[in-house]
Amino acid sequence: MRNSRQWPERGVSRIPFWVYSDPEIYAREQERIFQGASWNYVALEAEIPHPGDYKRTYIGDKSVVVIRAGDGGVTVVENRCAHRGLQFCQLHLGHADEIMCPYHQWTYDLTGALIGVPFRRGVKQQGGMPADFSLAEHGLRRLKVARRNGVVFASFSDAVESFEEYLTPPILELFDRVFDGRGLKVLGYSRQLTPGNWKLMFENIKDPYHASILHVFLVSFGLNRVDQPNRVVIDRLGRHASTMTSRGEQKRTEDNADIRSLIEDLTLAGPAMLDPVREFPQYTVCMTTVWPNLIIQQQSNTLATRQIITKGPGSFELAWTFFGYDDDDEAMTQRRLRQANLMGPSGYVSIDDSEVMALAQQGIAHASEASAVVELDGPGWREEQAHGVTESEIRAFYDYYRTVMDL
Amino acid sequence: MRNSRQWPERGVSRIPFWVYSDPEIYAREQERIFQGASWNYVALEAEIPHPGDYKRTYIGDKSVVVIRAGDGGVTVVENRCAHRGLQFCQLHLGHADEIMCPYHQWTYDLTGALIGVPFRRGVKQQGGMPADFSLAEHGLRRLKVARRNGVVFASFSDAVESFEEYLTPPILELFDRVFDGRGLKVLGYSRQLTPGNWKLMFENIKDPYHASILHVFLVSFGLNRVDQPNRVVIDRLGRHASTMTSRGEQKRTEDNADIRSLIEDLTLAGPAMLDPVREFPQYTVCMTTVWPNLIIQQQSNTLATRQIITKGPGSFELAWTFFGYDDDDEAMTQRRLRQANLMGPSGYVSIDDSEVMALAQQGIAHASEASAVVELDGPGWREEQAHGVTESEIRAFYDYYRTVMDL
Amino acid sequence: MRNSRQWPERGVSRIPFWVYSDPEIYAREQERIFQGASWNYVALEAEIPHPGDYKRTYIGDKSVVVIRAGDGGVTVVENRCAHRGLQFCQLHLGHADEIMCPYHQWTYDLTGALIGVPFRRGVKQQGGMPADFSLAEHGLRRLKVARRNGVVFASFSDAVESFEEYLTPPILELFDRVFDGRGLKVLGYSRQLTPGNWKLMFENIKDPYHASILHVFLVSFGLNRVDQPNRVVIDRLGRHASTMTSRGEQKRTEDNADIRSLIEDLTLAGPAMLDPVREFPQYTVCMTTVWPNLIIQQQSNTLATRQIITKGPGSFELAWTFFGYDDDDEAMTQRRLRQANLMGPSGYVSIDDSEVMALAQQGIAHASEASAVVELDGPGWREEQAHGVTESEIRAFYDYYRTVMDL
Amino acid sequence: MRGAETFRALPPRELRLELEALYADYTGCLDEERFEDWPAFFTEPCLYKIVPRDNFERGLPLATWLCESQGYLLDRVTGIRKTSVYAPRRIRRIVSGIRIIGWNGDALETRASFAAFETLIDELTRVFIVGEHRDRIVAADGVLKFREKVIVFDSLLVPNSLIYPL
Amino acid sequence: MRGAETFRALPPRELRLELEALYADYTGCLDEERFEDWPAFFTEPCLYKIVPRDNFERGLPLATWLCESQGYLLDRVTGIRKTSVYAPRRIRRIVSGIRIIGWNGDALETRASFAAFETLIDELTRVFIVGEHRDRIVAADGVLKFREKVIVFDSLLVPNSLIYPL
Amino acid sequence: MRGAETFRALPPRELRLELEALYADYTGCLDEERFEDWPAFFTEPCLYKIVPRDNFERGLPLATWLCESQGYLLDRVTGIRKTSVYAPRRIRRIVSGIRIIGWNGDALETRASFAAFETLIDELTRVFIVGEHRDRIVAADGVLKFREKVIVFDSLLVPNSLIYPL
Ligand code: FES
Ligand code: FES
Ligand code: FES
Ligand SMILES: [Fe+3]
Ligand SMILES: [Fe+3]
Ligand SMILES: [Fe+3]
Repeated sequence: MRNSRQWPERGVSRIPFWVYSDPEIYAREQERIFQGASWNYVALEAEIPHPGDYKRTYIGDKSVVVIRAGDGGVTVVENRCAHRGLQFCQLHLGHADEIMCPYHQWTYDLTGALIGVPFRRGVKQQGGMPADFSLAEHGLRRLKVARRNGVVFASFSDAVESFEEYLTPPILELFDRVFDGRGLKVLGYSRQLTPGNWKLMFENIKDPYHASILHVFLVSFGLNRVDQPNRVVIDRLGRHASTMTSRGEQKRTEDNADIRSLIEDLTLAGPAMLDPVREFPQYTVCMTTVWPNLIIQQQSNTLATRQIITKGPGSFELAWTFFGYDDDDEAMTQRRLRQANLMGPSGYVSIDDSEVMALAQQGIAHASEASAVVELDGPGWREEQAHGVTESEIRAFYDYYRTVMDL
Repeated sequence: MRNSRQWPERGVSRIPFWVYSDPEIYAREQERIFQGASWNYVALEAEIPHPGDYKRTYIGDKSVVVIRAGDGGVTVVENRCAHRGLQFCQLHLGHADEIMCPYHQWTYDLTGALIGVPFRRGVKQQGGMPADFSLAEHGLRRLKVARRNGVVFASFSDAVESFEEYLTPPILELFDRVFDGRGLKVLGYSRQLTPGNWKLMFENIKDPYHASILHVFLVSFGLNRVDQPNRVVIDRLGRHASTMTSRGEQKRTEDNADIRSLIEDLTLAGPAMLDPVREFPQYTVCMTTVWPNLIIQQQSNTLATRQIITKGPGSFELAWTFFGYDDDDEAMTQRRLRQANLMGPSGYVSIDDSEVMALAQQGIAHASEASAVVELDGPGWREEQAHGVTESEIRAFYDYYRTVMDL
Repeated sequence: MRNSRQWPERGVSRIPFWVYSDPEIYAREQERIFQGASWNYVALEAEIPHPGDYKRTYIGDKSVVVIRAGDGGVTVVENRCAHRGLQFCQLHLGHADEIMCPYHQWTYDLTGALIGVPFRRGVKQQGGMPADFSLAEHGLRRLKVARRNGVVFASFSDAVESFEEYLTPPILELFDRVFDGRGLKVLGYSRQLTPGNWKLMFENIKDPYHASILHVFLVSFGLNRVDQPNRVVIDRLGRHASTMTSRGEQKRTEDNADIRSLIEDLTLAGPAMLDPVREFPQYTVCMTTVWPNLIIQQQSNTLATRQIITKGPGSFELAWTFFGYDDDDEAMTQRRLRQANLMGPSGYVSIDDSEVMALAQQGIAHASEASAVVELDGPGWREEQAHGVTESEIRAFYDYYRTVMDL
Repeated sequence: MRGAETFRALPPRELRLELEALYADYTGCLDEERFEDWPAFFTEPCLYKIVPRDNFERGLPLATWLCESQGYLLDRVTGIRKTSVYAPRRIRRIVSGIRIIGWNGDALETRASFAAFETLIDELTRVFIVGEHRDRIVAADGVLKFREKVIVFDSLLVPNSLIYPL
Repeated sequence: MRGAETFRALPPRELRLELEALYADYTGCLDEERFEDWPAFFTEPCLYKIVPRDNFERGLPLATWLCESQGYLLDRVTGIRKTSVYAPRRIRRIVSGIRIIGWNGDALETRASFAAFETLIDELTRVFIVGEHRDRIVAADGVLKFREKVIVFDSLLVPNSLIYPL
Repeated sequence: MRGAETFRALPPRELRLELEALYADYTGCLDEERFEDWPAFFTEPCLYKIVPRDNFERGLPLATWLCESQGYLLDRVTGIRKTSVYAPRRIRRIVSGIRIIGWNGDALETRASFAAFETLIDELTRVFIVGEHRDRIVAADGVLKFREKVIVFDSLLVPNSLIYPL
């Protein structure tokens, strides 16, 4: 990495723009973060209910396959044949009784163990694998797996602590708020390729400040505004966080006077689209970020996991899995589907976010000499806060980032 | 940069092909040339007549915004919000009373000074910016500006000399030949993305030799030919230059015997397209290059600024702004518009140039071991020359280039 | 190159995945392999029968032009003007009496010698080339050429041995099996851009193991199967090789029990497509690989040269030239054209190969830490083998590769 | 053409011409960014959906874009014009292969393939998304309208945002 | 429409409508991957060829894809469904500019331009290949069928594999 | 069809068919590089312009390509065939959504969307430019001709050169 890479003096209230564009920083992130001692979101168990069901996804740059094993357990393997490296799985979702690589049909069981090598003993006493070739040494690369209430995480590192310790009690509690053990029902998928660095996505979600200002839609309908009850929780290391708010009224007050974007007379011609029912205690919105690749979205009744998939320094993919609960009635499912209009590539709310992230990357891509100014409610950060006029989640994120990245 | 980067022994009568393709050379060019002590063309004042009018453009890789300030002055700022780096401006031309970044609505006045930060004092005594946060320290990055006869230049460096000194008297005189103080009228824009290194564009214009040979159209109609009166002027440092010629006849002579491309019986079925009137003294064509990003085109009655925008080592954008004068009559405007058929992506003349530049890049991209041979009328160069059978402008350009780039 | 580049301990029975994706490895391959002491396939003489006929092609990254000279000889030059580097030739196949670069019309004869420079002596005693400028020093870069039985090879290195020594007797014999001195008739071209490293193409052809397993079509119709007579020949250095097989029956036997993909009742509704006649001695299929860019295909009656053109670490182009013999009758030509359905971008056989190579690149691109396991019939390799249950050709290839690349 | 009867009664070739005019007017309206005129191409109530082919084929109900009435359509226009923050863009729509599937009560089922191209500031034009219109068309107030338009696109992945209707 | 006579007798405008329906049904069948229905668009015998423009213009006989009968077409469907190994993909076909060249015996010569788009898993859609259909159409069993379809594509280079018919 | 009256008198559906034939013949002529036949699609005098949408919408008069008569068109053909130096290329034109805007005197105003694709040697095909035809069509010598064709393209940026007509 260029020796010039010195983090600015003012610490995490500055973010040097080279962290968003330097290919060597990106390579180090893959090694230390995504292939490091982290728990990466990979699937909902509901996506692979039966033995042999599998899902193809990514952890950072690496494609992995999540498989429901015969014993009901879950296997996660790197999507790369142990023979000559083929990415054997090419379906988002599928079913197979065993894993067979197309090139030479090496075959693996549902735990990734190599069980078959054609002509291993040769043909007519000729060729074949050496006598000392042991199937056991040539299985697929298998990841460590953690499951909690129907959500599956995986890690390339054996050193990683248990998922519960990893999350820490305050975040775990908010995780369980949505994933409360009830069966989940997948409603569908949505995916976007955003021309921005992956960290911009976290900064965006860890930024309650912007919500009140950028999202005309949210602020006008009082879905999310700083002048409403807010709560911010951060784990002790700063890597995870959660932002909660409660819906307020569509009203101009002295406290939201700064919000130019509030349109008091904005109305919906199709109100059915936005007609939430109270479903979770206290807060109507709860956005939780789990290091290094997950956002848990609970905005009124629309629920989704948002998985961040890095695609080089300059872009990332956001993979949305919208879900409900097995015990949802038809009306609730309808509600979730209608409110989904707020989210995804065409979301009334998330359009703004995807667009500003693209603009951010354009602004910083050619400005390695400059830095972001992250001083709101700074310079430090606290694990618990009662308001959203803060950038402390972002500072916390970079505190941890710098440790892991040794920057 | 690869240590292997040694300029060939024969000096500027050789150009090593790695200057056109090495990403590290390109990075150094951005730093030392475009962000260095140079005056970069950014706009015509006529594009932003009224206070609040702005234009988005580029200096090298960096997007900048040219703004007509309230006092009639011109501000040039980097197109990057001081908060978290958003490229806030997304319109080629527009109008605004102040500059507001969409993400968190930090607001700047027309001089780039930060004037507003929402919730700076927090909400309900909570959050907000630290007490020591000073608006004054967080304005947009502002560039040094020079204006002459309606043309706007900007510099990232405060060390740069005055525009007049920069240009030097001989070039300044030719600059004033077209920009004589009369009001300018913008006729329209044209832009091309050429798959070649930006320096190839300068070499092309600084090469009177090619004009007589490549452009069947020019030579056949005697618009530009070496056997016609030619004049070449170079500033003392070699970075700027100007080539002038006078229209000749469509006739095969002993002097142009070498020009295979001359078609004596070529005629126009639509002659109105090419029916120039004498407008400027002495020479009918005058092409002036101003380091590091401008070509001033006066070909008969078609006038344009051609701005060079680098897009990586392997391509550049050529942004044409065609203009006339406020006092042009309808007939003259028609003439300029018709003669514009010679220029731009579909220009009878410039097609040849864009195409050969693309071919040049293809030839040199994979030949770092080889060099261009620039010996015509060499090996040296003079500030004043009376003929066009020369590559001296190119040698002069690289003399200066080597100094700035320390190569 | 990253110091981390250490070939794995187990030698060529492992291939580290960074050889397929590291740009510095790729750059070194260009230098040492394609521009090194190797014979690169460039054309069939039948493509340029008459003096002045030329063909544009590539050796690695470099575009070259193959020209039939006046004396019937063949010239190969780099496609780059000696003046300022233009890639002057832009046609796959063409004819010209001399080579003229469009930019300044420097002119070369059919041997690449510079014969004309416009205005070399200036105009009206002004300008022009310096007195000491010698045409002889500024010809096109000319490559060493070898021809055998109508096939043309070229080398950037003068150190390379004769083509016959280069090929070695066993491979030469198989080369002559198809190129037996009869006149060749070009039937047509086919080209694919495969998103994989160029070496994957050689591994695929040098892998008789896969043929029996991957290609349902081949194995079912017994066109190529390990339980059939197989012969593998490798030159003493390991860089070239040849695989031969004979057609067998469409029958499930104990020996092919491992082949899941064999469909016993597979039939052709259009049998005419696959109705070969015995044309060559002993083996019905013979695939020969000539280092570093050629595959000679003889599959039943469909004959082709497959030229490998590198396009960066992550992709290569496969340029197919299908041919027959001057003395083919109409029926034989028909047969060759029909059997061509097996090959190319839509080939019943080669589709499988292009697809698995793409999958391989996807699997290995982000796995520099891992290696391919190449142990079948290993760990060594022999110059002569009587079966196809082996990966020895691949090991041989990398033995030589490591020497040349100093890895 | 007049009302439902006339519509129902049209011979196939006439029908095809009506459809070609309808699709041309529809895409023309959008290519020229006359979004305010867009809802009028639909009946009330109506169904307008944009769905990735993956969800569609798996029978997953989630849509990228869901409108169930004129009101929903209007709100989208408000979003485009007033509430959403986005960089300027131009979308060009090419439609081809209009197929008449058959009658379903008073509604004509049709399908057509499309390709949409996106142009962002300072960029070259690029392929945006491609896919299929799956429509139900009825005659109302003497013109043809979409009672249902389900746009199924081939790539699950969207190039950042899908802001303008297709 | 009925048999050959009727076909031959159709006034140009009617003819154009028949052709538009035919091409729409043809590309619709392929876009929706109903490959089993594809051979029925051709007569027996028939000629179906995909050829790079370079070979076509040089008069070189090699085709990228050559089918000379219904049998050949069926074998291709078998290849797609049973024997070929390939990554999942989606091809979307846009056809435009259908031209009537003239009659050649009982066959109508037509041409049309096309653009095909490819979508691979986890990728954005990209241009696949573009080119021209050069067809001979006859009326058989009361419908129009291709006696000959030669697809000439502009780029010699193919993005890896061309697996589905165009 | 005959002269101006007949043209004026055509019922919309017939009209659409005439237009589809006209646009198909026009793009076919260009796709097949029969540039010499191109001027005959225009009246004398005529206006043929290619304009970036930015200039068009801002009312800036500059065109990328401006022809005001048959002579201008012929000169462009001469440029392509004789005077211009350029690398070989192939342009494929897709036109869709032909709209009848209305009559303006004896001229019919029409619009259509287009996408053009470029193929350079040794390259894959790529999107070239997309945009809209804005035309005025009259009947002359028993055929339809363009009195005016203004091609407005979406991207200000052109991929290097625009050499062949659109
Ligand atoms: S690469 Fe998977 S079996 Fe050979
Ligand atoms: S980034 Fe501009 S206001 Fe925050
Ligand atoms: S570059 Fe070839 S003649 Fe000048
Ligand atoms: Fe947001
Ligand atoms: Fe020029
Ligand atoms: Fe194979």
